[in-house]
Amino acid sequence: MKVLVANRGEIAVRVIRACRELGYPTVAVYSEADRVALHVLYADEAVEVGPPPSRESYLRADRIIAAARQTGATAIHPGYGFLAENADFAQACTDAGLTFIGPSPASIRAMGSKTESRQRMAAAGVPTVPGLMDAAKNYEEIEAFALQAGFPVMVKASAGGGGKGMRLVERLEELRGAFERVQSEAGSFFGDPAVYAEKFIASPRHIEVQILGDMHGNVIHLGERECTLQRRHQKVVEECPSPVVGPELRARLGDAAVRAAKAVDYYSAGTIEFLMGADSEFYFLEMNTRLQVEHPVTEEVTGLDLVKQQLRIAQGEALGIAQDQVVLRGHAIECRIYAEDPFHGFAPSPGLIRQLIVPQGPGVRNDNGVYNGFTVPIFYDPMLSKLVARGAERAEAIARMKRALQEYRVEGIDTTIPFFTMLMDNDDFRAGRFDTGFLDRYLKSVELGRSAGEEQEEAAIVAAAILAFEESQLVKLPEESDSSWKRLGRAEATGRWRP
Amino acid sequence: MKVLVANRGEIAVRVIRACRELGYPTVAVYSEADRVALHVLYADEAVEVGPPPSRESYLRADRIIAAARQTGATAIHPGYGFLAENADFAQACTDAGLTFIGPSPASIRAMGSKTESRQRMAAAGVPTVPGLMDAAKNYEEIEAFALQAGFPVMVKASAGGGGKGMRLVERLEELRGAFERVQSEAGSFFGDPAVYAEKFIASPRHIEVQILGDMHGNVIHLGERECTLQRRHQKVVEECPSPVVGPELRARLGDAAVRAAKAVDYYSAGTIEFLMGADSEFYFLEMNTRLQVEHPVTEEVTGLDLVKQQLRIAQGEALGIAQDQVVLRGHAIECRIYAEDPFHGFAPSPGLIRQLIVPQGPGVRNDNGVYNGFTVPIFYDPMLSKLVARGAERAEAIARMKRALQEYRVEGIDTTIPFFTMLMDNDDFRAGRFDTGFLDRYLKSVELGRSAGEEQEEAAIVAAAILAFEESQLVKLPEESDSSWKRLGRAEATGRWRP
Amino acid sequence: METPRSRRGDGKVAPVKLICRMGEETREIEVSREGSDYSVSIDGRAQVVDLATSSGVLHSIKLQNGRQYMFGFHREGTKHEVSFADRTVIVDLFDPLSMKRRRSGDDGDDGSSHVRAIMPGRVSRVHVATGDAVRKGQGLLILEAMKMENEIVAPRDGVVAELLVHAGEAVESGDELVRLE
Amino acid sequence: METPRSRRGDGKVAPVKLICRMGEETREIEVSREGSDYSVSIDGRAQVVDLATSSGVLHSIKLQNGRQYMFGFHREGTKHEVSFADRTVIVDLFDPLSMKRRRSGDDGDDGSSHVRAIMPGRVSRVHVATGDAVRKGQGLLILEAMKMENEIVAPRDGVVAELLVHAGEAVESGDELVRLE
Repeated sequence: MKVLVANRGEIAVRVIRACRELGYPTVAVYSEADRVALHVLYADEAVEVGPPPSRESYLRADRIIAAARQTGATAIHPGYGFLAENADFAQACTDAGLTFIGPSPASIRAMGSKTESRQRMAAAGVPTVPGLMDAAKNYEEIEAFALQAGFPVMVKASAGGGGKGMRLVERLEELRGAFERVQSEAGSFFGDPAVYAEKFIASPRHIEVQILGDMHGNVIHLGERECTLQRRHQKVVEECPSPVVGPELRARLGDAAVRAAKAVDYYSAGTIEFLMGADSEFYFLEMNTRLQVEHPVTEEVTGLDLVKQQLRIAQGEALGIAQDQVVLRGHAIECRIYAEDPFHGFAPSPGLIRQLIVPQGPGVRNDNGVYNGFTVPIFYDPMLSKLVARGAERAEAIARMKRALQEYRVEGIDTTIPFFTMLMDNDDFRAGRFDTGFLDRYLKSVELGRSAGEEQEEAAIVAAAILAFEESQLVKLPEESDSSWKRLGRAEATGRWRP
Repeated sequence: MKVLVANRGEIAVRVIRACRELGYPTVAVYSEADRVALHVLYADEAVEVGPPPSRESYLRADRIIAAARQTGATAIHPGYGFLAENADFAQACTDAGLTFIGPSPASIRAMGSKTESRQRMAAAGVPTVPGLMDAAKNYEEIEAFALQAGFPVMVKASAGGGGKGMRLVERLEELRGAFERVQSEAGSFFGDPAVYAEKFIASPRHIEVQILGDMHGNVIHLGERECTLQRRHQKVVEECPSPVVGPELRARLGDAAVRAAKAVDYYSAGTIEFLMGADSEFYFLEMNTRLQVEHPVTEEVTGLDLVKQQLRIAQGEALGIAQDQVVLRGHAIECRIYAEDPFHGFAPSPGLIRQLIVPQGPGVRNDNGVYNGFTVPIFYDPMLSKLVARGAERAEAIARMKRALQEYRVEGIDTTIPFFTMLMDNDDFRAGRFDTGFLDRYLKSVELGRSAGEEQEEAAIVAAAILAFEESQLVKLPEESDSSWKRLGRAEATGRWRP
Repeated sequence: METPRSRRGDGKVAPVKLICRMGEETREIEVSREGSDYSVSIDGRAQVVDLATSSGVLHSIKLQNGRQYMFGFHREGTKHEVSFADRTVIVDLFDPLSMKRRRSGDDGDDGSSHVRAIMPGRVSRVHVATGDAVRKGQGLLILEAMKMENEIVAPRDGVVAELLVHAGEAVESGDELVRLE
Repeated sequence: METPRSRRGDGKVAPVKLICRMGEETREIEVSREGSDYSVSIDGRAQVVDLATSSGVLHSIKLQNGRQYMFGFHREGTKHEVSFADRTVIVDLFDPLSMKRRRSGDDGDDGSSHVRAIMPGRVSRVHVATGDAVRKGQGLLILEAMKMENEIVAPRDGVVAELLVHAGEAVESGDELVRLE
C-alpha cells in the first residue's frame, strides 16, 4: 500500500508516522504556502496541489486524486477536516481505484444528515434527544413540538455542525424569530435551509465513544472521551476516561455506540458523540465518521494505535482485538496548542517560530505539525500541536500536563499555552466539575496572565531593565553619549527588536 | 521537600520533572560551563559550584552540600554517575540534615565492593558466578581456582566496574600476566589493588532486574531489562521486557533480585544485574544502588514513575504497590543518543546545536538534556538524550524507534542516530539473537553509512550541485564573472560554510 | 555559549537610570554592570543579578536570592514583554528625560486616528472608501487569518482620510490600515 | 518562509558545470536555474528539481519523479556532505578548471605534514617538543573530550617542525596541532 495523505499540519504528520511504522511509502500534498511544512519534510514524495487558500488546494478533490494517480499511490487517508467527511470524495477515490481510508460513502452520508442519523439511531434503540425526527415542514410544526416538550428547546439546521446554525430558545415569543434566523443561516452557510428542533439538555457534558469496526461486521468500542471543555463550541481539552464515567456507565455508553455504528454498517475508526445530563442520562448527538482530533487520549490509555487500525481495516483485515481485550490503563489529557493570543481574545498569531522547545520526558506526547524555524502560515487552522499527558491516575496526568506546559517554549508567536497552564490549577477543573458552558464562563471570570507573583514581577522588571541597559550600551556612539536613549527610539522603528 | 539535584544533563532534567509534578521546588547546581544548560533553565533556583571539570564542580560534595544549605534545600537527589554511589556523600548529606534520595550509606557500601557483595549474595541464596569469594591473597590462590573451575576465567579488580579492571584469560600461560596487569590497574584506577577471579560465562546476556524497596522492609521487583547490547562494555540499547525471558523465568529472576535487595536492607530504587548464559541460568553480577540510566523502559511498560517512587520512599512512605499489582504492558526500547560520530570511530562531537527537531508523536519518549541552540560542552558525558519507543509488542516498538530515529534531526554536531537507524534493521537484533559481544562484532562487520541507495545518492549529488551553484551565484561579482569558483575557495577559508 | 558576557569587557559602565511603570505604580530603576554581573536597584533596593542569553532568544535570570527564571523577551516601544513559562509580564520602561519631555506635553496622539491590524492576516473585504463618514464601532474592513474573520471597527466617529490597504492584501500585525480625519 | 526563491529573480542564469567524484566514479554535472526550479543534469541526463531551505539549516529536495528528501548540509572544501535521516553522503565537487589545474600538477600536499584535531576538545598532555624526531604511529599528544582521551599519533616518520598547541588549550575540530618537517 502506498498512501497519499490528503491533509496538512499535525494530522498529516500523524498519519505519515503510522504509515512509516508499517513500512508504507507516503505521498504528501501541499499548497504553495506549505512547501517546507513538516508533513512535506517527513513524506517520501510530495505533490503541490494549488495556491494557499484551502479551497484552491487541500479541498480540491480532483487535484488530490490526480496527485495519487501521478505518484502511483494506492490509498488516500483524509485525516480530519478538509475532505474527511465528504461522501462524494470517498466515492471518487473508490471510482478512481483508490482505497479510501475511512468508512463507506454510504455510512458517511447516513451520518452526515442530522435528521437521517437521528432517525436511524432511534430505530436502532440508541437514545436520542427528544425532538423532531424530520426537518420541520413549517414553523407550526416547530411550535407544536416546543409546546409539547417544554422550553428551553434548540432550533438547529439539519446540515449544521460545529456550533453553527443553532439557537437556544427559552420562551415561546422568541421561537419564530429563531426559526427564521436559523433557516436563513442554514441556507447561506450549508446550502440547505432544512431546520428541526429538539429538547435542550441543561448543564450537559459532552461525552464521546471511540469505536472501531471492520468490513466483516465486527464493531468494538474503546471507552469514552470527556470533551466537555469547549470554547465557543470548539473542544480545547479532552480526556480519557471521563472523570464522571464508571465501569457500568462505560459499558452502557459503549453498547449504545456499537449499536449506532452497526446501524450504518460502519467500518474504520469512528466516534459517537453523546450529550449527557447531570443525571448521567445520555443522548446521541452525532457521529464523526473519521479520525477525531482527540484520538491520542484513547491511544494513550488503551495502548492501541488508531491510525494503524484504520490502515489495516481499509485493507480488509479483520479486527485483531476483541472487546474483552480492550483494557484502559491510567488517564490521559490533551490540550490543543494554538497559535492564538489568549491575552487578546485568542486573536490568531501566525508567524515565524524563532525558538521552539517542546516538552519531553515521561508521560508526555506531543503530536506536532510545526518545528523550530517554521513560519506558521495565515491560511489554515492555528493548531501547532496536541499536547497529551498521561499518568497512573487523573491527578498525575494533570500534574504532568502542567509540568509539560511550563516546559513548552514557543518564541516569536503567541500561543494558548499560558491559558492551559492557568486552567490546570482551577479547582473545578481539577475536581472534574464542569459542563459545556464552563470554559466560556471561566474565561469571562479570570483575567488571564495578570496575576504574576511579587517575586516574578520583580524578576520581570529586573530582566527588562538589564536588557534595556544592554541595548542602550549597544547603540551608544562615542560622539553622542548623552542621547543614547534617543537612538534606542530610532532602533525601534526598524521593527521588533530582540536581543 | 525542596530538592537539590546534584547532577547535570538529561538525568538532572528527569529529576526536576518528577519534582515539579509533585510540587517540590528544585535547586540546580552547575559548573561554569553549564550556565544555560537545560537543567538550570528548568530549575527554580540555581547555584554555580565551580569550574567546568567535574572534579572541580559536580564531584565537589562539599560545595554541593553548601549549595543545599544556602538555598534551604531539604533533600538531595544524586541522579546516576558523579556522586550517586558514593557512600561518604550519602553519609555527609545525612550528617548535614539533608535527605539523601537513595539507599542508606550501608547498602551502598555493601554493594560497592565486588567481593563483599558476592559473599552476601551467596549467603542469601542468590546465584553467583563460581569464583573466589574474597580478594586473592596472592597469585597462587587465583591459579588454584582457575585449575579447579576450568578456563576461561575472568580476573577482576574488586573495586572495578564499567568494563575497566578486568581481563579474560583463556590459558594458564596467560594467567600470571593478567593477574599482574589487573592488580596494577586496580591500584592506579580505583586506589585499591585487590583482585579476584571468577568463571567466565560464554556468550552471556546481561539481564537486570529493577527493584523498589521502602524503609519498612517491603521490596518488590518491576521485571527485567535486557541490557546485552553494549559497545566496549557500555550499554547502548536497552529493552523491557527481555525478548528471551518468559513469565516463569521472570518470576525466578525477580525472586532472586528481591532476596538480593533484602540481604542488604535496601530501600529506594535499585538494580540487580545478572549474567545469563545460553541455558538461561543466571548469576548475580553486581547491584547498582541508584537510579539506572535505562530506567525509562521499565516505566513505559509498568506505567510507574520511578523517580517519584524514590522521592516518596525517601520521605518514609511505604510502597503503594504490591507485587501482584505490577503489570507489564507492551514493550519498550531505549537508544542512548550520543554526540559522537559513528562514521569516525564514535569520536566525540561537542559543539553548537544549530537546529534540533526531536521525534514526537505516538509511543515516543525522549528524555532530553539539550535544546535547540545549546552548545554541548566538551567536559562531560556525550549523552544528548535517551530516546525511548514503546509498542504493543516488540516489533512495533522497533518500528517506532526506527521512525523516531528518522525524524530526529540534530544539525551542527554528529550523533549516533544513523548507527541506531541501521541497527534497527539488523536481522539478529530484530530476532532478539545477541550476546554481550554482539555489537562490537557487528560494528566490525558493517561499514556504517556507506550504503546509500542509488536514488538517494542521486538526490545527494543533485542537492550538493544546487547548493554549490547557489553559492557560486552569491559570490559572483560582476567584474570577475569568470572566476566565481575561485571566490568559493576563498569563502571556504573563513571556516564551515552553510547556506 | 552565546551570552551577553561575550560582548562585555570587565570594566565598569556608567549606571543607567530608568523609570518603570506597571499599572498605577511608578518605580525608579538603576542598572549598572560589574564584570559579568549586573547591579539593579528598584526604588533604592539594589541586588546583584546574573542574566544569560542562549540561542539568541531564550534568557535566564538569576536573582540575588538564587531564584532562576527562564524567559523570552519582546519589546514594542517602551513596553518590554517578559514571557515566563506561565505568564507574560509587561514592563513599561522610560528614560527619565523622555518622561520629562512628555510631561511638558507635546503631540499627545492617543492613536485613535490610526487604525492598525491587531494580527497578521489578509484583508478579505473593505467596507469603506476615502472620504466616507464613519461612526464609532462601524465596520471598516474584514481581516482574515487562520480560518477566523475579524471585523476591524472605527475607534471613534470621523471621516476616512486615507485607506492604506486593499482587499486581498496581506498585512502584518501593527500595520496601519485606515487613517481617520 | 525563507527559501532560496526569495533571493532569486525569474531570469535565467548561465549554467554552471561541475565535476563530481564519488569513490572511483566521475560524473559531469550541469546546473541551471529556471524561475524557482533548477535543471540539473548528471552525465547528460537532465531533470527539473525543486530545492527549498527552511530555518536556514534544513533543506528539502524534490526530484523530478516527486521523491522528497529532507537533508542537512555541510561543506568542507570540495567535500559536500548531504545528511539524510539515515545516512550522510559525501559528494566531492570540483570546478572543471581547477581539475585541469590540479591535473597539470602543483603542490600535491597530501596533508600528512599537518596533524589536525579530529574533534573539538582540550589538549590534556603534549608528548613531543619542536625538533623531536618522531616515528609513524608515535603518540604526539592527548586530546580529551567528553570523558574520552584520544591519542593523536604521527601520520608518518618526521621531525616536529612546529607545535601549535600547548597542554590545557581548547581546540576546534580541524585545527592544526603539529606540523611535521
